[in-house]
Amino acid sequence: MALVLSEDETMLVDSAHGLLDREAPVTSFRALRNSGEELAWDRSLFGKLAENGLVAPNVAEADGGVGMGISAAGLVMEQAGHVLAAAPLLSAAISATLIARAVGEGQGADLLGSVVSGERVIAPALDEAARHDPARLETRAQKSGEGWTLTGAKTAVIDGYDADAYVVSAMADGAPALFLVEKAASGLSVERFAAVDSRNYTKLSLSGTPAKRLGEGDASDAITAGLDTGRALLSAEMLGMADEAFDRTVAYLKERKQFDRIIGTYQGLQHRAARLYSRLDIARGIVLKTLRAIDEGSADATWLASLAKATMTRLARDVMIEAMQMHGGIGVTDDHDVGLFVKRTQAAGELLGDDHFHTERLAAGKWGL
Amino acid sequence: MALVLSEDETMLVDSAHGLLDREAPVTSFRALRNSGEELAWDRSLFGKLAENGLVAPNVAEADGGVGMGISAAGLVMEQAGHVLAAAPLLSAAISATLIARAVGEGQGADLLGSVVSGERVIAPALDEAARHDPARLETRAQKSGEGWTLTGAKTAVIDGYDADAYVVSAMADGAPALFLVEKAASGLSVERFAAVDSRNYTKLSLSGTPAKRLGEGDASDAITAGLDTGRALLSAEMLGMADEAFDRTVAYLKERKQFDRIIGTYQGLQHRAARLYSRLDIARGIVLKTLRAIDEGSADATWLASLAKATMTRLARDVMIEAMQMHGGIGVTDDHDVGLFVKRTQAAGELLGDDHFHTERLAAGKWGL
Amino acid sequence: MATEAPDRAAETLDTFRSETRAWLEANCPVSIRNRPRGMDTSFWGGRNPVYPTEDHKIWFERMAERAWTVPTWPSEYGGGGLNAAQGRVLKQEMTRIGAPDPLSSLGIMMLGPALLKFGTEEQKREHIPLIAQGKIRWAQGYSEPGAGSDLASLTTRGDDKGDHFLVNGQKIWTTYGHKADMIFTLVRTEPDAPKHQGISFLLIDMAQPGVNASPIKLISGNEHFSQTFFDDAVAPMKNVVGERGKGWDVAKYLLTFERSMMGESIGGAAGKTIAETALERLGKEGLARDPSLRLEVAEIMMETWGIQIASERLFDQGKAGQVSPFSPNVLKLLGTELATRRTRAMMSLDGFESLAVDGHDAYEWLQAPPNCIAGGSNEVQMNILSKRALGLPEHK
Amino acid sequence: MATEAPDRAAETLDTFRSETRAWLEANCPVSIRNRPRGMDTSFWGGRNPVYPTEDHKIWFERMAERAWTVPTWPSEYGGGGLNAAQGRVLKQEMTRIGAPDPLSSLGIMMLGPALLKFGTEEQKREHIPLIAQGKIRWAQGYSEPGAGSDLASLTTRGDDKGDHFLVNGQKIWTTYGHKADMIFTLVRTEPDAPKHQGISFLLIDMAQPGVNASPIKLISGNEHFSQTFFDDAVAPMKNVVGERGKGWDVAKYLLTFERSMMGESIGGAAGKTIAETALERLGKEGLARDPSLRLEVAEIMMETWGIQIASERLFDQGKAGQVSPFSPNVLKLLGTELATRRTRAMMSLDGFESLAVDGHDAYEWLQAPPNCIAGGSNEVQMNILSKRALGLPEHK
Repeated sequence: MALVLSEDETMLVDSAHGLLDREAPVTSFRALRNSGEELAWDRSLFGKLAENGLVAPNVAEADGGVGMGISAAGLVMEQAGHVLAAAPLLSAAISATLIARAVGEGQGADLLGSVVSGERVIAPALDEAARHDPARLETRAQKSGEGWTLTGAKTAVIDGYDADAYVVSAMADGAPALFLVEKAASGLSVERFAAVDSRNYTKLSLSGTPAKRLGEGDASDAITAGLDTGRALLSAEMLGMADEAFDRTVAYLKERKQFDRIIGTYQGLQHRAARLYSRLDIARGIVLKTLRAIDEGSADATWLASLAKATMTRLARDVMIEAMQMHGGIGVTDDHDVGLFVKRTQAAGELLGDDHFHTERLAAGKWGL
Repeated sequence: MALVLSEDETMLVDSAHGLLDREAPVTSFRALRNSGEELAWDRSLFGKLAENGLVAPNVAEADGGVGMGISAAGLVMEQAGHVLAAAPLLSAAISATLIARAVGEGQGADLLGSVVSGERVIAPALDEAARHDPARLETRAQKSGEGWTLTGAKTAVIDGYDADAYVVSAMADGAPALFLVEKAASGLSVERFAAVDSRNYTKLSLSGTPAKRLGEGDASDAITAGLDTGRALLSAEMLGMADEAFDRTVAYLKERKQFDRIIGTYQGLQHRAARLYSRLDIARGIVLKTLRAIDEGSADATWLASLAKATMTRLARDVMIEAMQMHGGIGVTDDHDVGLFVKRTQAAGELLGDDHFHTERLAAGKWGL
Repeated sequence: MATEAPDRAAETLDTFRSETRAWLEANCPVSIRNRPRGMDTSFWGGRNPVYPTEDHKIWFERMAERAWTVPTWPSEYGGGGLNAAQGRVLKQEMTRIGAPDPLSSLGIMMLGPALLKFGTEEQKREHIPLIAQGKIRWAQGYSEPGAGSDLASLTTRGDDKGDHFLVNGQKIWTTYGHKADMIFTLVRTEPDAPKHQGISFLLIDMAQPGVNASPIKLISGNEHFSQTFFDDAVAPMKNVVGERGKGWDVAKYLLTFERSMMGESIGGAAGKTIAETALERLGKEGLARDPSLRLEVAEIMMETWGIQIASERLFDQGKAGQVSPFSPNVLKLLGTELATRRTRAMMSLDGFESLAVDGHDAYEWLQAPPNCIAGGSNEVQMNILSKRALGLPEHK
Repeated sequence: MATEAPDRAAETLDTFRSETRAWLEANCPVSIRNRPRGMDTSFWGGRNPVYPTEDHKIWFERMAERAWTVPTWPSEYGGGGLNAAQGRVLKQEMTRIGAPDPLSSLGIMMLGPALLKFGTEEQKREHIPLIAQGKIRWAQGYSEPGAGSDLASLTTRGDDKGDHFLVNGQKIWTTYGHKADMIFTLVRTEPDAPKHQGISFLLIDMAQPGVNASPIKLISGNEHFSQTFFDDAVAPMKNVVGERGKGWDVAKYLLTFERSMMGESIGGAAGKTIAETALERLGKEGLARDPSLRLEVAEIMMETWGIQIASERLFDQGKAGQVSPFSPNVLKLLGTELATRRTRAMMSLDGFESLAVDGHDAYEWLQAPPNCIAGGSNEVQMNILSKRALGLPEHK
């Protein structure tokens, strides 16, 4: 598919933008944060997003979804990034990919339908190391009568607090496999993790926890697909946040005066802004190309996910540093929105591998360096 | 010793500066280059430098030198960098360290006296790989009657064309050793290498070439000392070149007009210049600290040599890029001096390990990363 | 989601691809494939053509016969008449076998597009076929000594003599000035107009006593540029492209072209990638011992991929009529800087050997910085982006 | 080259070192050694002193008794009377055992040096002993809302009432404003003077109804800064430091101090190095699997070493009377940027765990960017360097 938006996609973006602007301005995220609400997302907002087909739009029609692909999910995430929308969109899209790939397209309608409708929040539990390291998989699955039990520990579980269920990776018969673990399962303990971005994270510990296996055989490809979905969507979210913070900064440069001059007239700042504009322009292409490649099942899709994640992690963090610097003192106060973008960007950069991780993944994996 | 110049050193710098300014302005290097002279250095200039005690001032008094240490040699190289002086100063200082360390201080007066007086050019032949790799030493020494013979190949030999002799590293009895090979030795072939910086380099090939062993036992420390001397002096030379190119660029910024303005009034350029000024200020401290540490025999000396070489390689190259960019079209023409600095900087950065090499040497060697 | 029509188009395109592949395979002499690009390996056309080798001549003549020197230009003016998709396929297939461009020419890269957009019917009929067939070698003359990137302050003037202009002045950085037959240039024809106006885009024959060009040697040793002196040179009135006094519009259009091209071609590095070169020269083991250089290679690969995607996106945006007017500036800025970084890393891969005065590494490395200055310096690009793309104000 | 005198000095210094080492070993409570620096682990003095722990109180009192809170200040004003070399030895020995500063204080870091240079004899005798003994906690008040780095445009005014000034206005970014007893501040006292003049450096007691301070919360959650309101606040005439209307000179002198300090302390990172931390957290094997992060650590180590050397050089230059006036600007610019880079890399080392809202990593990381703005933004530093160090002209 071409690296421009289709008409359907443009409509989707407009619809997401309109809804989020109305229902989830940054002030609402700030209020939620200040409230100390442990769930850290807004049930009413999530319901409206689901109603409008904006939750996991990558779920195929055969599975009860709108079938607009990861491209659509990415465009929604980008819009969510603009307003820091607090809703479990990322976990929904990743879990959807994991489930669909594990059980086969068209076979997961029950589960996936409940995700798309916003009925159930299913959180992906894949990571086990503080620094993202998908090769590390020490959670073990044991056959137990008809079903399975899991024992191990997971970290960095996105939207895991008060989730209805988890998609958990574990070693089964010597190969990676995926399992569904219900919230109420015995031997499951869920620890809330309070993060700088005021989102919902947990660590899980599983001890002989009953689980339902998703699909059969080696689930490595499904796991990679899930990770790539997450990486692409986090990149899209960071693009949205970087665009927003950059636009606000440019607006501030046009109004703020120092030394009797509008600071936007200083060429030192102008050129730095021009460089960020340029990098954002290139990054926009990379993110869209990644979404397209995943939808097309291109062999490069997994590498593009790394290119996008590495590029956006570095760029979005650089944009935030400049946003703080160009806003001057006000930009580093808690009352100003820039800090909220700074913190979420740091977390999004860290999840599922940062710039360092993905640079090495490309160097060794794609280029054989 | 303190990180400021002593009175003696200030006098030395003034003397070197005066002599070089008078006898070796950049125009004389340009003329030499244009002449196509294969020796690529100026015998008369070298004689005057020797007369003034500026050739290998690191040679101890006991060995017939002025005994002012590597600090003095570095300060002379820095001045030489300012004018791109074409004289075999670097090879003299490196060879002097190799010889003195191999035979022991006070034991090498014959040889070292002839280096200091400018009577003999003795070129160090240590490298064997295109990319600097001191661990690679495949040249073999064999006992042959009273003496030794060498077989192997050397590259990147500084000032090796028409040199009177070479200090050559080779494996002897399973350990690195140093040897003196005379120009006229049988089985020695010397191939001139025409480089972008229009200096004197060769490759050597040795085939049963008679050689005199310098000192006894494992010469690894002497070789490292020789390399560190070279690295410190190349850093000092690059500092001189970077300072010179930067000062010329700042002067140009003050005179050149574009769009009806002196281009030095553009804050975009001002801030870039301020950054280079700052990095140069830090680098000046690093280079001096390195020279001091070598003279004091500090355990950190060898690591500081890497810090200096890595820092100056990257900085000097960045300065040259900016010098070209800020000079605009004129700066990339062959008629303008900037190009001469650009080319010598590239070569000096490459010799004895570039920024990449030395960053890794520090990471693994000093910090155990 | 696919509909019938695109399917058929795709089928036709597949046919075109297989036919083209076969034709190229049969007609592009093996001796000229996969050779490093450079002045000495290109054919530049002109009144006194010089072919690097006999096989270059054969290749040029076969391609020129199909007008595949300018494959997507309209056939009514002697172009190849291919559509954009076909043009892309042809280019891909040429890249696949390492076939060189049959004709390198500023006429193709710059003047042709300007004439197709701004030229009169007469101008198109006169000049475009000659460009396509490589009969005239064109030079570009914009800059003047002292003016640098500040094109609006140029002083070369053309006095109106009724049926012709009498041109006097001096140009610098004239691309290929001393090797060209004709020059397209900016000349001040309306002396009373404000500074940014009053400039015309004028075509001047260089084979006349009033025009003299001498080469400028760059640090790389190359002499692609020259100084060109006009001393009562004559150019017929009909040789103004676009409106009189509005040469600026034509030049800006061309600069846009030039910038995208510089960014894409330089940043997007055709041929062997630096990762392949690194593995070839140092091997995986050598790179493992040099993690900093290895990482530099990886980062350059990443940035290069980004520029390539940008170029693909630009193409798609073009088809959809959604091109950002600032893409050329972005590509010029980041592409030329990336080339500087890449050529420097290529030097590192070769170590001491890279310093060889006549080596390919050193030549490419010394060619990169001039591209950050030419075509509107990168500072000019950043000014355009900050003022026009971002709307940041000017200090009064 | 060594002469007799330095030898004897060196010997004395060695004695001083061994005595100091023994005394510190005996007197610095073990419980407070090697703890991360931060607001809650420092004693700040003041009229209502709060000691983090009982051991901090013991430590402070023992050090204060020797006046080693201010070891190199003149003993006639209650300082420790050590020479520079001894002061350095004391600092090194404290660092060796991880002893904290006994007293953290803007009085020590900033006001004291200003009084010693610009103060009257009476001012020195009045204020310096109180600073040394931690009796008064000082705040710094320069910036005003809307003025940012542009200090010359400040509007807080002090009206001359004969024996005192009546102060009205508002300050922002007042360091520790809401916790301090007194404030040193810049106030416009000569309303008719030009903008850069007419400002006095004034000491104001905060324990009066006319002064009110409220904290500002930063993104890191810290509240080191406040807004301070002056509403008919009173300051006696004798509280002007330096000449009336020339407060700018005093402030500039202090900014220089502050900048070196920010650059050195932040850039030169005391305590455990990032390389040590990286090895501790990821191990050599973990780092080998993450070459890009490993290299980032190495490069930060290199830059940190450079800043440390610069700081050592500044000390030597100081002794030789050869200090560059621009070193503080260089150290501020590069040191604070390096801290931003380092704290970001520290986050990466800890991965997901670094995101903990109350973690040390996140706190340090969010504290770094404000330092690139405070003390004269880094843009101001670059302006100073380009205009004053390089003499680049201003656009008229």
